[in-house]
Amino acid sequence: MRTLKYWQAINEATVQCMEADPNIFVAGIGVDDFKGIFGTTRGALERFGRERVHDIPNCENAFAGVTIGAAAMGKRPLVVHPRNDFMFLATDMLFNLAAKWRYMFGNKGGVPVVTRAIVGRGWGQGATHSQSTHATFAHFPGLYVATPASPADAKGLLVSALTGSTPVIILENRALYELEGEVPEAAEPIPFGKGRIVRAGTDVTIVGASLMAYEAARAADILADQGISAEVIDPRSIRPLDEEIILESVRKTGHLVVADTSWATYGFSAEVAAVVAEKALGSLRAPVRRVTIPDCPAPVSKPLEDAFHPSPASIARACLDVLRSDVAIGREVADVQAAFYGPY
Amino acid sequence: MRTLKYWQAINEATVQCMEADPNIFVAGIGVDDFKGIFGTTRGALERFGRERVHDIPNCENAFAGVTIGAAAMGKRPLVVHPRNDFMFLATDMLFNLAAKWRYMFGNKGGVPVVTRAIVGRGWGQGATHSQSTHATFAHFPGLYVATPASPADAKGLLVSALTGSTPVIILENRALYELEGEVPEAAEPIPFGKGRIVRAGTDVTIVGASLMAYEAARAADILADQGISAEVIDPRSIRPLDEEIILESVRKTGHLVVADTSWATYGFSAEVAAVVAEKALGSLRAPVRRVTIPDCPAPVSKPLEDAFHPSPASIARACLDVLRSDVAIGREVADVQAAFYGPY
Amino acid sequence: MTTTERPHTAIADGALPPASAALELVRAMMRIRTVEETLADLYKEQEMRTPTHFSIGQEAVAVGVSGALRPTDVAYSGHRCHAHYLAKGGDLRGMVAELYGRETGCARGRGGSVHLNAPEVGFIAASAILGETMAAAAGSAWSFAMDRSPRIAVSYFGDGVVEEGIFHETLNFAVVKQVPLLLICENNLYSTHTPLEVRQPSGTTIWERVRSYQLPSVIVDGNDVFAVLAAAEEGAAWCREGKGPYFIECSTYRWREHVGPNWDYDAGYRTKAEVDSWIAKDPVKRAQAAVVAAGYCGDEQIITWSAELQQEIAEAVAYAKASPFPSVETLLDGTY
Amino acid sequence: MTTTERPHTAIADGALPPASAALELVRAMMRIRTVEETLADLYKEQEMRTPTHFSIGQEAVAVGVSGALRPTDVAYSGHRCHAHYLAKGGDLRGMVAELYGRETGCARGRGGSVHLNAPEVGFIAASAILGETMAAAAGSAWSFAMDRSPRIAVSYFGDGVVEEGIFHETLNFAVVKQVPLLLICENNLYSTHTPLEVRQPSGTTIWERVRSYQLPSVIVDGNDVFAVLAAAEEGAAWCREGKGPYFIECSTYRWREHVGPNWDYDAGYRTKAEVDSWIAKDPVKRAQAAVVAAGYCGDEQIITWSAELQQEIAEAVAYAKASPFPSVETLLDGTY
Ligand SMILES: Cc1ncc(C[n+]2csc(CCOP(=O)(O)OP(=O)(O)O)c2C)c(N)n1
Ligand SMILES: Cc1ncc(C[n+]2csc(CCOP(=O)(O)OP(=O)(O)O)c2C)c(N)n1
Ligand SMILES: [Mg+2]
Ligand SMILES: [Mg+2]
Repeated sequence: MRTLKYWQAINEATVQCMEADPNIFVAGIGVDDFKGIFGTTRGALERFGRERVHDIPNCENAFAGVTIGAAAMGKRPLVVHPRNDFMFLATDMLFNLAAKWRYMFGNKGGVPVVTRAIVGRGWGQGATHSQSTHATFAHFPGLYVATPASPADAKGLLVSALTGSTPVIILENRALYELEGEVPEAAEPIPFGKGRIVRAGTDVTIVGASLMAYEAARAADILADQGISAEVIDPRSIRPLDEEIILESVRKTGHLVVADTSWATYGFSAEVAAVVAEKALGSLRAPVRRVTIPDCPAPVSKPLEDAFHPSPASIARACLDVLRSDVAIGREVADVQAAFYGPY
Repeated sequence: MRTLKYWQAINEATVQCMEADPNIFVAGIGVDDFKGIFGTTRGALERFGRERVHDIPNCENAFAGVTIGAAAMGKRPLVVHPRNDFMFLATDMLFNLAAKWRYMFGNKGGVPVVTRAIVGRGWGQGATHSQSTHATFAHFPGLYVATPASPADAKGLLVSALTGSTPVIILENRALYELEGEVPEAAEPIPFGKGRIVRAGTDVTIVGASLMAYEAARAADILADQGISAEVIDPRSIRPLDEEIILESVRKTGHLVVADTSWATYGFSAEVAAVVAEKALGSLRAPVRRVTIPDCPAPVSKPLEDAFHPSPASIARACLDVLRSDVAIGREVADVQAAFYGPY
Repeated sequence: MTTTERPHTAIADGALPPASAALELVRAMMRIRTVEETLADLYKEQEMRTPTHFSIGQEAVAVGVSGALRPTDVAYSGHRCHAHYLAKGGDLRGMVAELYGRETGCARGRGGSVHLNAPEVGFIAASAILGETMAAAAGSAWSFAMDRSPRIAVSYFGDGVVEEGIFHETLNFAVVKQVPLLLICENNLYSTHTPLEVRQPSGTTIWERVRSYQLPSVIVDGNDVFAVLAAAEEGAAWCREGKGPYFIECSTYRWREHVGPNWDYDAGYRTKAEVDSWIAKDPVKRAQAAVVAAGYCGDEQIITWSAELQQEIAEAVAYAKASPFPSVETLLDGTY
Repeated sequence: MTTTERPHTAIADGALPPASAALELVRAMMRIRTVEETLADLYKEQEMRTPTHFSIGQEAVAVGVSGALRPTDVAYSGHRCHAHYLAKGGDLRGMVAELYGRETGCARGRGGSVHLNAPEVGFIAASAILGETMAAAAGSAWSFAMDRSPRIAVSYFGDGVVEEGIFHETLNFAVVKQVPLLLICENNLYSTHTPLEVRQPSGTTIWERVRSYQLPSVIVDGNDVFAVLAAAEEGAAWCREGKGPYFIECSTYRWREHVGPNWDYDAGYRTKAEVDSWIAKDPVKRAQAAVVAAGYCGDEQIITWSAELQQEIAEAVAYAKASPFPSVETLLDGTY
């Protein structure tokens, strides 16, 4: 199969979906400029022009509402935020209106607004530009939250979002944008709520969404050097969450490490741990371990930033801990962002 | 000790703190009207007048910023939201500015803005007026989130908030407002991060914040009738969370039920389960159980609303399940809101 | 684009529409008044368990605006939405059943008084968070513009929404994108219990300030249904011609308490004299008097309607009370 | 309260302040220019790992406004904050060290270029989310009003912030509460790469629209430091007298790319002719020429300053590079 980069997969899915459905339009700050949101909206602009790719004023709150009202008329808006941190300004619309629309108006129809938002990573983007808001959004029934970790998933989940009937938030980690992988040519949907086994293993289960699925796979490489077989699970969407794939893995390995790009407390890692404590407790042969960013805002300074983010090494170390193994990890692996210097 | 109602305790704490610190002021939509936020701001208005009790225009986002800027000058704003759902409009200010201020500006000082917000409950307040946003706020380091469940805690936690150096969000469940209890006369702070044992027990631990601490105690009553001894833990603040008091209880009882006013997924109940799965796994003699609102927005219709909220009976049933007990619960207990008909 | 100015239009001006249209407006207002007064009385039985914001005293706005709309046009409202829902053609029984929390309610008992909707007649949504639906209405209008359709979207909101950021963002967006959005501000002088003067800059008015966004903005006597209709027709035509949004401020007044069925003469935030002065400007009575004076009908017609409407609401209440509550098994239905 | 109008003021008007004041302004602008051009050059070494928005071309605004401020006044800014920080008296070494991510940075390497602060000289905070600090500045101003203090708060923001809801909410609040807030809009015609015309209503300008909020609102040539100073002095006096907020729109232009150290002539969102026309209006050169023409100093003074400033920035860079990085043990410090 031919390969694409993560951003190219998004670009391609957007164009293909827009070809198939004239109701889809792309909108957001700067979607039509020469950078084209790191290339992801460039194809749509070239193919469909500004009739269907709309730059907008700076108005996150109203614009979320605007897309809801357009969706209520049958349009299929695809909103893009260059940083997901800006979406806090739109939480009222997403939580109080989009998520609740179908239910509180009597199940007559939904407003399937699709919002893509990029999680900043690298080059000291700092406290207000590198949060991962996935758990915050995923707490609310009525929304779906997808966290594609591969080019194929970036395409397939976007296709599902643009053809489904539910508001979806797709969070894309900036650090994944240059990742290359096999991507089907056709616009095939990947369903929400269906995780994937990134790498099969038998000793310990590592669950990681978005960038952490990638870093967990690199951790599994390190562990393999030491003869330890880690199974890496990428849930692909965190709402709905594929509990079964996680539980099945834990039932097999008896050990669970959850890696996450956001804080532990009340985050994604808490939910995964809770699901296992509820539904596979008897299989756990050791306490669960969470590997996440620590309880502070994202710092800018490079040494602090490096220490702040979970790395393949810190995930691998957590696995060794959980396995009560006294092997040391054999090698450090460069930070995913080591060579990154923009555009940010 | 003399007793006060929950709202009276808040009222009293506000006046006493304002007497002690001239920098404190109260502000929010309608804080100075004849209803005085269910009486909680009335004392301050009577005592200090509109010089220190400020009605404001409808502008949740800007006003959160306004209080941050006032706090940066040494003021101690106490903001009140009649419904915590309106705070989604202020999440940018709270997450991106208040919570991060001290850290991202180099640890030179914080902005100890205190926000009181009421969680709607009863009389069909519906999807947009009865959410419990505690976990959403508690995910962010830099904030404290308190969830007082008794008149004494409502007073003591507010005193801590108004004398501390950290932005605090205090969520008050409307259903607790008429609750009466002993309250010390003096303005004694109750520290954040220190839970309380609402009721000691040996068979099963029930953790519940805010209204669920109260409902859990009523569940414990039901269980006691059947000879089952439940220990009820109220964390009082959910950030910082008193993990130790929970762990100690679970180490003793070996069984955990978490009750919550918000959704299970990525909520408070997930974090409590995760903490136990990480730190007291070996003590768990049965899977953890979460008793929460189900995965839908809050409905209005009475029978649906009754089914929607966790009740003493549903908590008690979960405990029996966890204990693999086949006793049936002996009696139903009226919904906390049975007699409620406003003001809402 | 120019901004136009419209003085308060009094019925004394005699600018009545033709008889059939005028009579229809009067009856529509009477219907809303009858419905709400009946519901306010019944509310005390405590069977409508949903916080309810009555529109009593403000009926002319909804009825006048709806007179200028087509069935294919859409409307959005906020917490005080009964009149807007009914005037746009929302089913009365569905509304009453909604307040009674029944499965037959327009939102199947899930939404309550503040979340009425009737998409089948273009009343798309009402929502209880200030200003939300203003943006949604702009989005619907934008979709019409994209489709080069002659449909327009109406947004009803109160003077309290004017302070919210969304008001500004929506106006700016609507003007920049030139969407067919008819903005109807019901200025009843209060946001909950706070008067306008302490919430917005003095020395100017809402409609005047709005003109700075470069769209036509006018003020009408919101207790004069014929004046509202005339303004709305002008505004709707403007929007339909693709000239962009149009703003109408309607001066009116809420008679009852902010939320709930009661009078609140003694609450202290407004004087009895003020309330009474607005009751003296009762939009329903004024319109009735005008059509009678114009010879469009006699008093007996008013009395007949009154009886018919009492009957209609009584039947709707009976229907609602006889309707089943939603079954608990369906609790989750409609989340996705 | 009245609104006042101020035409673009040209240096040709000869309205120079006295020599010492004028010279100070020129030197302050030269300092900021020298600092930023040096940092832009060094940025390519990739040691400043923080997205950086240079103010090159916009120095007259910060310097002119700061000329009207007292040390006890406070200022807030957004992502493009270097000039505001330096003009208010923020420590140069602290700023450079911050960009280099060092413990000696003004935010101890935690904040980066967009979160500069120097509370010791009244530069309270800059923040990267559009409009946030506008509201915070209003809050500081409100606290001064509560204390009946003569201090004032300044909010710097770009034309892009004008579209955000917070702009509206803050203006409304500031006027209603009559707080001493000096609002400085740096209109550089673009928000990222989007020109003003497609983001805000045409047929009017920002300062004109703002007048609808009932506060004085004026426009000045933001590339004329003396004009900015004069306007800011008027505005500051207004605020200090307790008359409420005051708004100044400053027309200016960003020379380099939106974020980063490069020129972006070929990006396509603006023409080379446009950029060059603004470079021809270089605020630094214009002010230099004016003071020389006025006989306040000779060219050699400019050359001497230039050398001094090169020296100062070189030392600050050396200081920053020699400073330690924060130790990883302190990663959590300052969260609470
Ligand atoms: C964002 C938000 N803030 C506050 C409220 C509480 N609230 C409900 S109705 C209301 C008054 C609104 O006044 P106005 O818009 O003039 O409508 P009116 O009630 O006068 O019809 C307020 C403040 C809310 N629902 N949403
Ligand atoms: C709420 C929010 N939305 C979007 C952005 C992304 N953003 C950063 S700078 C910028 C342009 C702002 O333009 P302007 O205010 O005119 O300032 P300038 O860069 O021109 O100085 C944008 C859109 C942001 N930081 N915050
Ligand atoms: Mg009103
Ligand atoms: Mg700009």
